[in-house]
Amino acid sequence: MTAAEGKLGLDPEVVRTARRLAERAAQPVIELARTHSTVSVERAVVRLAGITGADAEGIPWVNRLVDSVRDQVGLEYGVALPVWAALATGDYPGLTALAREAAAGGVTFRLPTGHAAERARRASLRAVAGGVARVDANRRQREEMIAGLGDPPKPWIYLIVATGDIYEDMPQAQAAAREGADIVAVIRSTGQSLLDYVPEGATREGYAGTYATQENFRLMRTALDEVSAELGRYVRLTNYASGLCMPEIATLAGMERLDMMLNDSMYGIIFRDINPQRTFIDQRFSRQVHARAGIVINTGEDNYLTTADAVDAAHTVIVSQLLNEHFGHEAGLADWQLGLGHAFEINPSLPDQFRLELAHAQLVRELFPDAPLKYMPPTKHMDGDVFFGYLLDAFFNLVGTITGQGIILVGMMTEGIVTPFLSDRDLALKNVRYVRDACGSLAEDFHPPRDGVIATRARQVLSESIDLLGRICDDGLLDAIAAGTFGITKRPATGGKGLDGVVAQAAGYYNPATEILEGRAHDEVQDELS
Amino acid sequence: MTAAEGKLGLDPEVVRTARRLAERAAQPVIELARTHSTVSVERAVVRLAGITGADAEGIPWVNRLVDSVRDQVGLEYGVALPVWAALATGDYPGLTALAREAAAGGVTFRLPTGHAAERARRASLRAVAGGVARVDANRRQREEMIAGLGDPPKPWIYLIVATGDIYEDMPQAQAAAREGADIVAVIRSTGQSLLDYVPEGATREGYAGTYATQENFRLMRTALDEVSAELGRYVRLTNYASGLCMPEIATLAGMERLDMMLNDSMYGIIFRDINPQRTFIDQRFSRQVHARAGIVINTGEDNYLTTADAVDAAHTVIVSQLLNEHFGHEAGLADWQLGLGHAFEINPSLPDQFRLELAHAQLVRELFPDAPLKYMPPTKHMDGDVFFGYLLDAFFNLVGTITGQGIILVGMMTEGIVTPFLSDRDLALKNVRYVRDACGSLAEDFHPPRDGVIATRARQVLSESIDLLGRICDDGLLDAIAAGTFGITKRPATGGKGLDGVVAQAAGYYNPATEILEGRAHDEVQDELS
Amino acid sequence: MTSEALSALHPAPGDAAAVARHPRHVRAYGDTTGDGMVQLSFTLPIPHDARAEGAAQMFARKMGIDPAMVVHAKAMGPDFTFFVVYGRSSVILDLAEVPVVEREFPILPANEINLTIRSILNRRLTVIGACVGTDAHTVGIDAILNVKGFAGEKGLEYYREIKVVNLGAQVLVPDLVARARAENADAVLVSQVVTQKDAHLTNTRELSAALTAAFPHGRPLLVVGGPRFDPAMTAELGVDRIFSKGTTPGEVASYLVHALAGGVQ
Amino acid sequence: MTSEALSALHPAPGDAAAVARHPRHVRAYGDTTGDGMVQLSFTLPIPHDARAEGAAQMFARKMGIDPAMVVHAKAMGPDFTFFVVYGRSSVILDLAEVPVVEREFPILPANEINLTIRSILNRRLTVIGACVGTDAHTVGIDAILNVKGFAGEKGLEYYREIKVVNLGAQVLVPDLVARARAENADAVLVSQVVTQKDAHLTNTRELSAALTAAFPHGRPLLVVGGPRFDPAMTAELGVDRIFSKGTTPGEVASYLVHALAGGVQ
Ligand code: B12
Ligand code: B12
Ligand SMILES: Cc1ncc(COP(=O)(O)O)c(C=O)c1O
Ligand SMILES: Cc1ncc(COP(=O)(O)O)c(C=O)c1O
Repeated sequence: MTAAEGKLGLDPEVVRTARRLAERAAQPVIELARTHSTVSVERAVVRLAGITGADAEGIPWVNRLVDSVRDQVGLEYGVALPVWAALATGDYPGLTALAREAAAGGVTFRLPTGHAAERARRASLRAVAGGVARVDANRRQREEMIAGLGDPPKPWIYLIVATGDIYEDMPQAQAAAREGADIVAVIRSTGQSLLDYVPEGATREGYAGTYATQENFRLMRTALDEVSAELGRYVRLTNYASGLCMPEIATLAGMERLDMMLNDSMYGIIFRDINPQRTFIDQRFSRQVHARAGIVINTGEDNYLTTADAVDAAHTVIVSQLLNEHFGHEAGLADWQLGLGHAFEINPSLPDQFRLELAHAQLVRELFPDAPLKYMPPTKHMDGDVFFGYLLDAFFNLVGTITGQGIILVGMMTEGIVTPFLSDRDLALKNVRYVRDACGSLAEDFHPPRDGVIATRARQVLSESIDLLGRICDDGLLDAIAAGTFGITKRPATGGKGLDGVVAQAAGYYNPATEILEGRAHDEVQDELS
Repeated sequence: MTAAEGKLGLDPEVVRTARRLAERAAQPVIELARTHSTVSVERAVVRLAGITGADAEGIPWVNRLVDSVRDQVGLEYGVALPVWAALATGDYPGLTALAREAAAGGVTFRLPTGHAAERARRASLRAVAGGVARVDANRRQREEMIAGLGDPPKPWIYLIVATGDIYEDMPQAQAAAREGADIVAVIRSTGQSLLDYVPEGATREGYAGTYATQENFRLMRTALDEVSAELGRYVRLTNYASGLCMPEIATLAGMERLDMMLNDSMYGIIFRDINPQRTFIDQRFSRQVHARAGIVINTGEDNYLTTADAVDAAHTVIVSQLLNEHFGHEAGLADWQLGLGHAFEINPSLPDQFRLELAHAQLVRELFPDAPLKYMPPTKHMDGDVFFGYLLDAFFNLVGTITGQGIILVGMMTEGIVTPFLSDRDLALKNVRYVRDACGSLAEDFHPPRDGVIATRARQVLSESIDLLGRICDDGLLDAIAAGTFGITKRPATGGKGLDGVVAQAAGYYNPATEILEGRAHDEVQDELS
Repeated sequence: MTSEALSALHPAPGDAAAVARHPRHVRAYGDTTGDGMVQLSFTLPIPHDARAEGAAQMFARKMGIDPAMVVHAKAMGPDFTFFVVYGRSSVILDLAEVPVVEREFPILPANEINLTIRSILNRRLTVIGACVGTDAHTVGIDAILNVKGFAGEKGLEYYREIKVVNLGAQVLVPDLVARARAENADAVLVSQVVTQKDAHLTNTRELSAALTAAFPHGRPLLVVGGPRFDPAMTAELGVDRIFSKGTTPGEVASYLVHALAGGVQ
Repeated sequence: MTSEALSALHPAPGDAAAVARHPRHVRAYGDTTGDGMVQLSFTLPIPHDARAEGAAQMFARKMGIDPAMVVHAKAMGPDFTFFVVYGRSSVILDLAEVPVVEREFPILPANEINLTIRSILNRRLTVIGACVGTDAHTVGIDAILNVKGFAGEKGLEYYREIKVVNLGAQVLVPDLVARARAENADAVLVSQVVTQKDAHLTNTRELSAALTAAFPHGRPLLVVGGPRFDPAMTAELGVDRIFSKGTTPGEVASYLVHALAGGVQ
């Protein structure tokens, strides 16, 4: 137990009950994810095998290829067998060539059987192992760089860049790092998460964010490596996995050495109206890739408090974190990879607002002692008074410091007005630094009495969480989501975008990536992986 | 003991030692004040007897009168006997007429003896009792208004207006009250404290402040009475006694129902280069008047930290507070009238700055549990970054809240730039309100461990204070001041302005005001006072 | 400027308060009538060197601030400097020139709104709501449409005589137009919160054009809203009404019946 | 504006970083080169009603901010409203036009300063310091004069060859001039911190006139300092040198020997 813990007097038995209920509630959804695939999962497989590029319209070859397979033989058996069977004909020099030809209508895909199937299986496994090896190499490189350059102490300072233009983003990211950012996140353009493909190349136009593309990932990671060397401290890079292409973006992140990814089991459902089944399936695969890549995920519970009230809905944050934790563990993520999200969103005009925030933040801290919690600043009540906004961000920073949060997303005074200016970031970092240095170990002096406002509130939220988890176990998670449990937004299980990209696995479904990620193919691909 | 106390584990014996030493250090200076008078003390006596007005050059008649007496008979016996002896001739309809004539050179003053002296003594006593009765009536009226309108809860919010123009000040003061100020202070024009007279009438020009005049006092108190009625809460008015005219301004404050006055035993010496002896004598009389008027004084220890370093000199603040406390008690002030000053002036870039501030503020709180401490915001490190300044003010407010300070002088983000704008005050009050409401009883959760940074620092400052008091007892307070002990500013006992206005009392010195204020004339003036 | 206006800025002593209370010409106010004081902050893409503060001062002066005090200058890396400036702005505002978007309709209670709709249309009023483009901020439009409402007022769904079709977020313009035709909508209500690169203006213009084209015999009312819209821009954007920050559902409902009753051509 | 300048504001994709690094013409920078974004806050002496936000927008536009977003408006009592505005400033700054007060003298070490004084004057240099008028802020002038100094540099008293007479605060101009004559001062150093109603400018002008009158055959060097002085105003104020925020004693000492050696006529 760390120093931040044990101040609330939580009953360990109650905490165990909460975890047990979360596991039960998650179980049916995990079963669904295990037995289904999606177009994006299949595309991720082919991406691991090395496909790149896009056609003249900007649609990636991998989409063309998977769509062809799907049109001709369906995806019930996975894309690997038909694709590597086609490659085995020797008619195509590689995946990209195959895709190009397929798009032109010149390839006939078949589900191979017998010996051909076995060959396709092996070939696909080896090809995908190449991608996994690249992911592994990146993980090792990160570890080495951190060992060499040094890792900043917690809490890590998390800053966003969002110009829409990767070439403006790069110097801004470097400037942010020089000013003290430990983590730089590149926000995506508003429309991207509903695209059922990942754009290609370096991009210079995006609304309120920059497209997530493999090339943009590479450019930004290079820029940050440069500044990491300059600063003598490894600066982490974050992007967003959530959306219709979660598995693929997770894969590209692993291949380009991103360090953290926004990856929530329910964000796409609730805030992007993506189909729940699609999301849960994609989420599981993407997390398996993150687990392998040593990437820390960030979950999105903070968002609930922008649509729901932060006091009324405090327990929905806890419930969601327990679910995200279980989904994460099941996908192979370790505790240190679980950047569970929460936020400082209580209305500042509420009496005792600050102490209620302390109660919530400390509760999360004590429930997940080994997770690098990601704490989000006020957004909803940032109303254009930039002076007051700057102050509110300081009190957010203070809660973060007192309760020992792991990752502090730096609040911007222009929240509510514009995407951040260069100067907003600079001022925001000065804010963070003051609070961190001046109030350093204020936790030492923070001892909420057992029957005081803070401890009482924390216990109340935990008990409301247990009640809600109980109801979810009874009704099923999909029904709970349909009923508007999270973010007071109703999302029926068969609604939303992307359900047509979901497919039930047939007996004989084969996915070389899953084989490797779930540890079933280790012997076979030892050579490729070492 | 209040809830705010007893968190530092101070040893009561050590605290008693500190008080004993302060008493010993103050004793010789009190003796000096008892046995001397000044031109301003004498003028205050005549003001209590009702003199008003000024000549064409703006020099008050009271100055003309006291100067004449001094020129002709000296002030060793006080001004009362010669003046009322002159009045007893029946040649002058009143004090103002006498002064006018005296200024024109037409009055010959004599020190009366025998029966004439006794008549002059009685007449002066009755005349002065009229002024004291007005002070008493004001005190009763204040108490009634507070009982009727209601008194705001502590901490009281203290705001400054400083336009230089009383007619701009009035609406600004009302606006400040409407926004939440419990106390409004009108800052004086930069030059006033070195004037050896109190200007007359309503004034509209002043640099960085408005002249303290009886008429300005009246106008502002009327404006605040108006807004108090509107708001249903008694809004207090503050001005500044310190300076060459401390006794007179204190008197005018009592006569115009001011509620608080800046009145420090050493501020004039250190920050205005006023002669130390002059200051200590004036200070004692002025405080006797404040005691009678039910006025709360504010001392000026905060200023030391603008010229000296707030960490290095923390103990000088404590020493000065203990001295101010003893001087105050000796002059008749009750604990509730001792608004001892201190300030949040530690360099914000110092590690643990906030916790050191907490240590200092909590120490002062525990040393003076019944005094309505006046806590001053950061000024020295307000460097033009108004955003950061606004934040720093919030942390000042937070220390004030956690440590239970009684009077919070509201910090302005434009400190270091301009005298406050209307909007600065509005924003500053929003800042205060947030901290007060959101962090309300955070003190409940604040428990610095005995061996932690905060309690250790507090004990260290207290022990440095005791060492310094010991040295002052050995060397004498006047020598300590000459050596630059306070505010690292050296002020020799015979230097500075106004020493020529000091006079040693001769045997037979008579001061009707002191007689009443020290309770020796009660029987004689019962009629006038009731 | 008239001499009357000038004297308002420099009131004679004594009657300052009276004259200053409602003058037609005003300056910014720091702590004294007429002082013109403002606060400005900005970044210049130049290093923080000897020239920087001079550059900031000149920048402020070009904005009409004189004297300008550069009270804070901070290097942000080698290529940028942030400045805070205080000073006197030369701007004198003629309040008579300020365009005021006064509410052109009365606020009605719910029952009256229902009655009016019934008496004019003899059927329910159909309203279609959406966030168009890639904007996914639905809280604002939901505040107007959902029963739950905003600031203590119930949303349009609560009105018996209003039929609400809320399409949610990230709706493509063609889809919205098609649905408006299918439902025979009386009004289309669109929210736009993201303003980066003027996305809200671009999207609104696109929608207006598409809607007009799709309804050659007169399109439904087109109402847009969002926190950063300027209500005075209706003509420029080709919409009937713009609602900004803090709008309540009652205002929108009242506007709709007003427009229905002929308030809008 | 030259077309070269224009192209610097709109760099071609690809070489943007290179071109943008040192352009001659710059705009304010929010988050993109050329966006011109600034933040402004001010109070207008008008009530917070329907007209207020329009007035604020017009005010900002008159300062060259267009588009202007009034992002915050807050009533302060019945007669005043506070505004925060963000928007694009039209100002394009030609950096070549910015007057730079470059240090016109080299910074010398203490021993060299002492040597130079000795060799030129063959006696100690006498410096008189004070805060004149009603200003009582001595921390700044003390930082320059006292041994203790400022920012790690010792003050002028520390220099063997400089005689410092520090008169302290609230010194009347005639007293200061008389003392300068009595001491046969080489330089008069005056601090002015209070700037309300331009007190610092008024006092400086008064001092300059009095000093010039009192020394018909050439007055001592007159140096003023304080955080809100504009170093470019020497001629306007009739002084030889102005020092502002952050001055160190070494700079002042170096300036004095430079001026002594003929750097100032
Ligand atoms: C909540 C929120 C979110 C939620 C949205 C959830 C949801 N279901 O709506 C989540 C977390 C999902 C989100 C995501 C993003 N957000 Co967001 N978000 C906000 C936030 C905090 C509050 C907005 C809000 O709900 N306001 C409350 C409502 C009630 O107010 P309102 O929208 O102004 O509506 C009122 C009026 O304007 C009017 N009104 C509005 N619409 C309409 C329509 C009609 C017809 C009428 C009559 C009236 C009307 O009536 C309403 C009631 O008075 C703001 C910051 C802020 N404090 O404002 C940022 C903000 C809007 N978001 C922003 C951004 C950039 C994003 C992202 C793009 C960031 C990213 N790349 O990840 C994403 C993607 C969203 C997308 N694709 O559009 C920016 C927009 C910047 C800009 N000006 O362009 C803001 C300003 C934050 C910032 N400074 O960066 N966001
Ligand atoms: C300390 C202080 C005081 C102390 C002064 C103690 C003392 N012995 O000096 C006390 C508490 C007494 C005080 C009182 C008042 N103060 Co005061 N005070 C300050 C404060 C907090 C810091 C000033 C300071 O010491 N700065 C540190 C020094 C080292 O910096 P500096 O002065 O800029 O000096 C540097 C350079 O400018 C330069 N320099 C300066 N002078 C010279 C001269 C020469 C020849 C050279 C070469 C260089 C040079 O070199 C120095 C080193 O780099 C400021 C706010 C702030 N944060 O700035 C307000 C401030 C200066 N005070 C202010 C006011 C109004 C007052 C009062 C009038 C308020 C009142 N009515 O009660 C009083 C009265 C003072 C008077 N009669 O003048 C205002 C002035 C507003 C304005 N611009 O007009 C300020 C800005 C606060 C505010 N926003 O209201 N104050
Ligand atoms: C978990 C999660 N995923 C993704 C996003 C951003 O998604 P999009 O790019 O769809 O706006 C967020 C933003 O808050 C998030 O919290
Ligand atoms: C105790 C005390 N007296 C007086 C003053 C103001 O004095 P003056 O009017 O001389 O500037 C202050 C200002 O801080 C003070 O603290």
